[in-house]
Amino acid sequence: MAKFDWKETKRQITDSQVWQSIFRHGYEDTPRNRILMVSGNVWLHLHPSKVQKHAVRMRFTWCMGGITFLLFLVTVVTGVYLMFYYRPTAEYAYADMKYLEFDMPFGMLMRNMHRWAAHGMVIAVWLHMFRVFMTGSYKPPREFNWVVGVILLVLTLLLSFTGYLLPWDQLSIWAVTVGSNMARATPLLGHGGPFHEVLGVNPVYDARAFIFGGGEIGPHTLLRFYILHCIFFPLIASLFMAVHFWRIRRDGMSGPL
Amino acid sequence: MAGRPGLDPTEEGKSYSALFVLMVAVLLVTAVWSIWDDSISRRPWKEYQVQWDRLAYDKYMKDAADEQKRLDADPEYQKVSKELAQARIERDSGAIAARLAAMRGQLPDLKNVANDKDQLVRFTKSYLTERWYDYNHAIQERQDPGPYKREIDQLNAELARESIVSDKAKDNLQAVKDQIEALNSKVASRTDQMKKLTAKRDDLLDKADTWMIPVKFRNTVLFRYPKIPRIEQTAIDDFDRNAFDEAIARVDRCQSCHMGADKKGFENAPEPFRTHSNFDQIILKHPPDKLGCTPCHDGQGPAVSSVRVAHGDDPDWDSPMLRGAKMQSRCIKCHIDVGSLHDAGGKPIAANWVEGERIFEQTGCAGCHLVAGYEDIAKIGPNLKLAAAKLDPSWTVRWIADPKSFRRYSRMPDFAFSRAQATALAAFILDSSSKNSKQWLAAHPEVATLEADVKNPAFVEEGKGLFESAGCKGCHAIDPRQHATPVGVVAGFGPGRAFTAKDFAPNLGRIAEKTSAAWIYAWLKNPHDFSPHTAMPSLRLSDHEAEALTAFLMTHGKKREFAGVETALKNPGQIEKGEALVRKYGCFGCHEIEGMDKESRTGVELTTFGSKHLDELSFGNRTQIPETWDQWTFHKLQSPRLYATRDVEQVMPRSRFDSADIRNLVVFLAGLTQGTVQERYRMPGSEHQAQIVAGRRMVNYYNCVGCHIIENRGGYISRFYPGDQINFAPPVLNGEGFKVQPEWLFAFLQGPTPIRPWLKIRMPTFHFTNAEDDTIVNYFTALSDLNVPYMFIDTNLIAPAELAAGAKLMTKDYFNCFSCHQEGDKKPEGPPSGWAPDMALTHQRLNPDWVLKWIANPSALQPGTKMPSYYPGGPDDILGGNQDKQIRALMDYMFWFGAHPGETLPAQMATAPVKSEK
Amino acid sequence: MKKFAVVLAACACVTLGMTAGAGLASAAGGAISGTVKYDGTAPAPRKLEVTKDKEVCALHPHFEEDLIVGSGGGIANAVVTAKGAKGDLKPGEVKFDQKGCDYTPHVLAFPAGSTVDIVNSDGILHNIHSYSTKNPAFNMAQPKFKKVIQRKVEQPEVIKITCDAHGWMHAWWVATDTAYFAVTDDKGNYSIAGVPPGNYEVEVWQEKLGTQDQKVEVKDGATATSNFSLKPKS
Amino acid sequence: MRAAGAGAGGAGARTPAAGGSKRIEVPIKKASGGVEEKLHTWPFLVRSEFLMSILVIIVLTVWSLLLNAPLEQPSNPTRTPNPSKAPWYFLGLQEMLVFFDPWYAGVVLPCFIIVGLMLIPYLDINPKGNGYYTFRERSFEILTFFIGFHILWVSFIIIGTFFRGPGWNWFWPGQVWDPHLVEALTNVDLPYMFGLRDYLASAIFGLAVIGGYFVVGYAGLYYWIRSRPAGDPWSAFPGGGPEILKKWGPVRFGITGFLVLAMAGVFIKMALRHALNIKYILVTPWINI
Repeated sequence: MAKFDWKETKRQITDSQVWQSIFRHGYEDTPRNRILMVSGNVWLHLHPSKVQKHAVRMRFTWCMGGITFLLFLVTVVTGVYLMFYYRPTAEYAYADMKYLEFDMPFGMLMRNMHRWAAHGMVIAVWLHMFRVFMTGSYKPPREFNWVVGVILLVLTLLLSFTGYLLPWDQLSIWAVTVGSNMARATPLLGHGGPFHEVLGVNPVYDARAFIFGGGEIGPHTLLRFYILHCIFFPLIASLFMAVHFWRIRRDGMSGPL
Repeated sequence: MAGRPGLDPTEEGKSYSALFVLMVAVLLVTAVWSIWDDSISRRPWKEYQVQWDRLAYDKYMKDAADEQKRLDADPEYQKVSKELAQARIERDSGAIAARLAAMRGQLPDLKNVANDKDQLVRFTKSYLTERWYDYNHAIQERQDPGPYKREIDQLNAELARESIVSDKAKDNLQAVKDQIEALNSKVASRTDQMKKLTAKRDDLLDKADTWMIPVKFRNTVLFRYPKIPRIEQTAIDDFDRNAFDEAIARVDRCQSCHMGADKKGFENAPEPFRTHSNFDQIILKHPPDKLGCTPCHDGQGPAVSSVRVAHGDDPDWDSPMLRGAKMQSRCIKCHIDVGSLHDAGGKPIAANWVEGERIFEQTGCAGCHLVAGYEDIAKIGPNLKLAAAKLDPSWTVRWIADPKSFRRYSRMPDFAFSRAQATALAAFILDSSSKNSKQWLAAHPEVATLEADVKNPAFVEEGKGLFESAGCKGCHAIDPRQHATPVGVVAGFGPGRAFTAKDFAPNLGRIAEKTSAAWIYAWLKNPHDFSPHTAMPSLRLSDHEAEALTAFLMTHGKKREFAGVETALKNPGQIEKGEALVRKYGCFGCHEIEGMDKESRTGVELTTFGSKHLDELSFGNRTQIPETWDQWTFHKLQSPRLYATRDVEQVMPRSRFDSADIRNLVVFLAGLTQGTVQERYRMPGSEHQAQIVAGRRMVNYYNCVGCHIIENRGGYISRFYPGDQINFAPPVLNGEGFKVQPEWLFAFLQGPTPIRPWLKIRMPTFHFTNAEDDTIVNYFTALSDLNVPYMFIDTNLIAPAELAAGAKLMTKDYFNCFSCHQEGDKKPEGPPSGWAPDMALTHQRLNPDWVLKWIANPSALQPGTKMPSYYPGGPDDILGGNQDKQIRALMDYMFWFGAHPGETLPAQMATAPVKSEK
Repeated sequence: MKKFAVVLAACACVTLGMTAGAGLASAAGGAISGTVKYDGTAPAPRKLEVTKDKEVCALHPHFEEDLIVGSGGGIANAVVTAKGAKGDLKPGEVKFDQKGCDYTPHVLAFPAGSTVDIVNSDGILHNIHSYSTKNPAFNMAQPKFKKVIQRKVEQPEVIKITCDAHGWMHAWWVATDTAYFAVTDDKGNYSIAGVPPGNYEVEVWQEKLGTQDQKVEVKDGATATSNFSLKPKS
Repeated sequence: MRAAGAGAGGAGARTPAAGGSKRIEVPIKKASGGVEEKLHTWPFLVRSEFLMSILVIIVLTVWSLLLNAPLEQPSNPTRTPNPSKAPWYFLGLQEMLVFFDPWYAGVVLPCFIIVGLMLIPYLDINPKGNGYYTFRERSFEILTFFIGFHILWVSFIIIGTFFRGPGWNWFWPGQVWDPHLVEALTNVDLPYMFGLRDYLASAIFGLAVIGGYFVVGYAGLYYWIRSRPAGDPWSAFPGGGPEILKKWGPVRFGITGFLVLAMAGVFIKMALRHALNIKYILVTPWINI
């Protein structure tokens, strides 16, 4: 019996056609390869191939922008999972939540992760904004990226707000009712706001009705919020995120030059 | 690496490997934890199912073993198994075995040959089909089909040839098979017999196998594993409606743990595996695979994550599982007639609810509280539009201030009025009724002799006798410590229990204090004249009897006046104050009061009280009361103004319910919930059920149960007829609808005629309207579940032979019926306690079907009756000793002589065919 | 191992005990006898009025039979049972007659499972109305043409029997749960023979005076005495 | 990990540069050996990100395993829970409803916040503090942001979440949320306090007060900035107040002033409410402030 040669076996494996077809070439740790690694990878190339030293420091960045993005990705993945089992109609929505919790494999975990990640994302966005302010990173030439960031903040809140309604429980509809009731008081456009007589708005035709899709919160609101939550706002947010990341890539991390 | 140009040596030198490994390890642990959490922590029902599998397996295996023991002792089983063994031995030995082996050896070859030949045939047929297609196609394409036709002919010829060969091969095969079967036939038939005998055991073993699945190797069970757990659920489509009025399904998964609930035989298993109680009535009639569990039990149907959550004991779930008697409150959701629901043993299923409903109806709750379905309940208090004609002014004040001190068990609740408030109220009531009262008094001039007669001891004595015997005591007590008909539970005396059940009708112990002799007389003569809606019937008293009764009643109580009351009651300020108080406290809920006919109820609507949330119930300053719906309601009923605070005034009066009453009321109130069950899930409400509910309400309103036992309830008067006297008590009316003819009952209720003339107690006249009368008649026929209750016998069609036989059977030599039964005017021998009704009344009063059953076995219809059952078999010398024919003859004769009073049996009647029509 | 020995020993004891018990039961046994006396002055028997069917019923005067005290103060028609005495019940057939509108015997005792032959010697219609709770209650007409009705009483119970046609007629059936019982004679004497040895509670039942218990030890071949003295119920 | 952050700390190392150069040079400790300041993204940044991602996922998963997302009773528009709260991140705005009418608290104020946030880079012309932590060089900006973000937004969310119970009444932690709690209502409008009873006079008075507040506020801000001395070590502008104002320009000054005064107005309104029970300052038939 021949002696088992580990190295020889390994070589045979890595030399095999199957292995080579997948990995093509070995990884050689050279500066060139490091740069190639970033620029050649669809995900990593959001980064510049080189960054300032301080940009790597957690103490400087708090990592909050990245965490926000990560949590966004988590909500997308768990959200898609939840979409498989959730029907945005008043008949089914609440029952589907119950089935999600009690029945679906990992349903409860996915729902929990979705919800807590969403909350975490709001907090992470705020901390990110706070950090950016503290390091003055909105200053030229990054003014516009700050504006994009504020838009992303608003989109994050809207994403969370529209998602709040979907469980269709008491917490949902009353939180959304209270939140949306503000729109009723919009000057000119809300039927409860000052000067609403000027445009003649009424409860079924005003700013709040635009949000609700009707005079009162109801099944129509649920569908509207579902589409906003699952399609519209994620798309818009992704677009702005792309801009946001691209600006960072172009402008580099802020820092003393 | 450090030396490489363009690289930062400090950064290059750092390694995160350890941290990375640690993180990945933690991530891995988290992932494993997630899987554990999802498949085990959140799914405790799996463990229950595994437990169940073992339990069910053990039980079925034990049952199978028992069955096997029974079989071993069964001689037939022994015989068949012996024969089977014998047959096997015969088959498997000697020449037969050799023949069998030989033939079995031939079989494969024969099969192969048959298959090959058959395949040829099938292929040829397939070609044929193809050619036919080509042929048709050619015609449709206007080409020449000729060549195809030729091929078809050729193939047909081939097919014919091959078929002959193939059939022969098949025949050969079948012949051998038949021979094998013939040799095997004895074993086969015994095996079949065996299977029939062991069917039950095999079924039990199969059942055992479904729960612990065997892994077998050559018929030996190597090991068993429990059935893979799976959620057992029932989806009840469109059962509920959500807040947006959309039909939504309800999903119940209770049986994922309660595996034995719908299976018999687990009565003694531990929960959650026990068989449902009352299996036949509840599970068989409400199959859980169609109706689920939560429609009756509440709880959180879809939840299976923990026992607590599944049972709905969760702040975020509104309907926790109902426990104890409260479960009865769900019956009304689907059943119209909850009162008739009984378990297999005849015990009412919703006794607490039924009693709660009755208390609700009879203590006047509906006077102040609107509840859908109970809007039309008559006011329970006396009519006050003529109050001034009836009431003593001083008494009125005292009464309003404290009713219970005058009548311990009055239905009038305690409003805790001050003396000043009572005076004001009395002032208003007497003033508002004064005009009507004057008119009424003018129409009822006082009887001249009344005053003198009332004081006559002879009259008093006679009145006493009347009071005792005429039936007054069915509704009224006169001993201040006694009930006649109680409303609610009679809890007896004792510390803190002095005021419990209420009297249906006033206790007359102090009647003279309240009113005048003239009024009593007028009232006794005709109660409806004074109060058209009263439940008090007319006893058809003669003037003399009425005077005597008045005299007797006037010995109970003494007028007590106090000074200045007259002037206080005339004070316009007081009257005005009184009116305001009447409106505030809603006196018109129970009494008719002049000028207040259109007032709406003062209490809170209770139609959906059962679904009230805790935050809708104010506990006021009562911190010691646990914050639950049950506790709030219980204490509210016990002391209604308990939750009042400075800002929240409460006006609900106190009814002094016994705690048992309150518990019943709580069950009833718990049933007043939001949301209705969809029509298709409800018990189809038959006409009978509606009739029963309406009739029962009327029977309660007029207190028929004071004297009669109806639906096994009531007959309160019977305790005045101890022992042998029971025959003098009013009749039991269980099964009355089947017993009597509806036309007779209708007429009887309109104007009662005596059936047992020797009784002193009399059926009073209630002045029922035709509609009310119908309600009662329908109630009785519905209770007996009769669909066509009209019956008739043409006595002229009865065969004379039959009449003669009937007459003979009644004689002394046979059943000697008139030993007890009255015969026209002729009274039977012996004391009246042994007498029975006149048989001549039968033909217009009784249902012939009932009479037949009654003669055959009276105890079955009326347990404890003195009427003996027909002697089984009857005499041999009449109608060929046929019992049914004899009973029929008795019945026919009875109807005949009722319809032909005074006639003797015609000696020579034409022999007509025996015919009796219903 | 030790445990096993203990279990084995226990089994052996149980088995031995059982054999011993069986041995006792098969022996001839002892007897219980005694007298049931009335503690007080015997009331004069009340005369019953015959209201019906006088041609048959009024042939002799009827007296209330619920308490018959003999000359020596002994109570007739009291039932004495040795409670808990084990042994075959031996149910059989007993006769219960209606003669001259009286029941004979007035108290009929028999082991549960026995069949009562209800005889109508009068030739008029009687009815047998039983007020039983454990056994199915019955109320049967027994007309002239049916001389005998048979009725099996399965459960031990004291049953009141009346005739609704003749209100004064009543009697008692005592179905016992033991084979060892006796009914006192006119003088109040009774004797129960063949009782397996052992300690028993002897109970006497009288329709008007209720029950009384006494402990007694029965030895093989000997006669144990158990005398009762019943007081009127206050 | 250990190397000192490039911009953090080291106040002594930094001196304001003279002259008006656009970017301020901050001395950075250069590594010896002429090694480039930049690092390769791969692996240095990516590995931190990767580790951080794992950490976040772990924390999130554990959190989700331990704490279930709430799911209350099925929705019922006819049964209003008490308290009804907006999602927690809007509770700052809901808290504002105590002090302002909905049109202001719920619509105008959020618009101010969003627009104000977007305008920050354009209003803040301080060239210093770009890319490093510093308080000294940006004290005014940081303080303003601190008040706006931490006090007005975050602490109000905490208040709204934990201290506001049924009826939006104040409850201390541990206190039972009693839905029947009653608080004395003694608020009056400012014009009413000054004895004004008719609408027109009240409106004029209210407008005057608000107008006066802005005039005084602008003036105060103006003179305060102007009074900044030249060469103030806290300022990036060596010319002092006049230079700041010149560089800032009237538009930036006007907008900044408005936003700052509006923010301060929230505090003033709260103080008036709590101290003097004042409900509205401006009372008109259409709008109240």
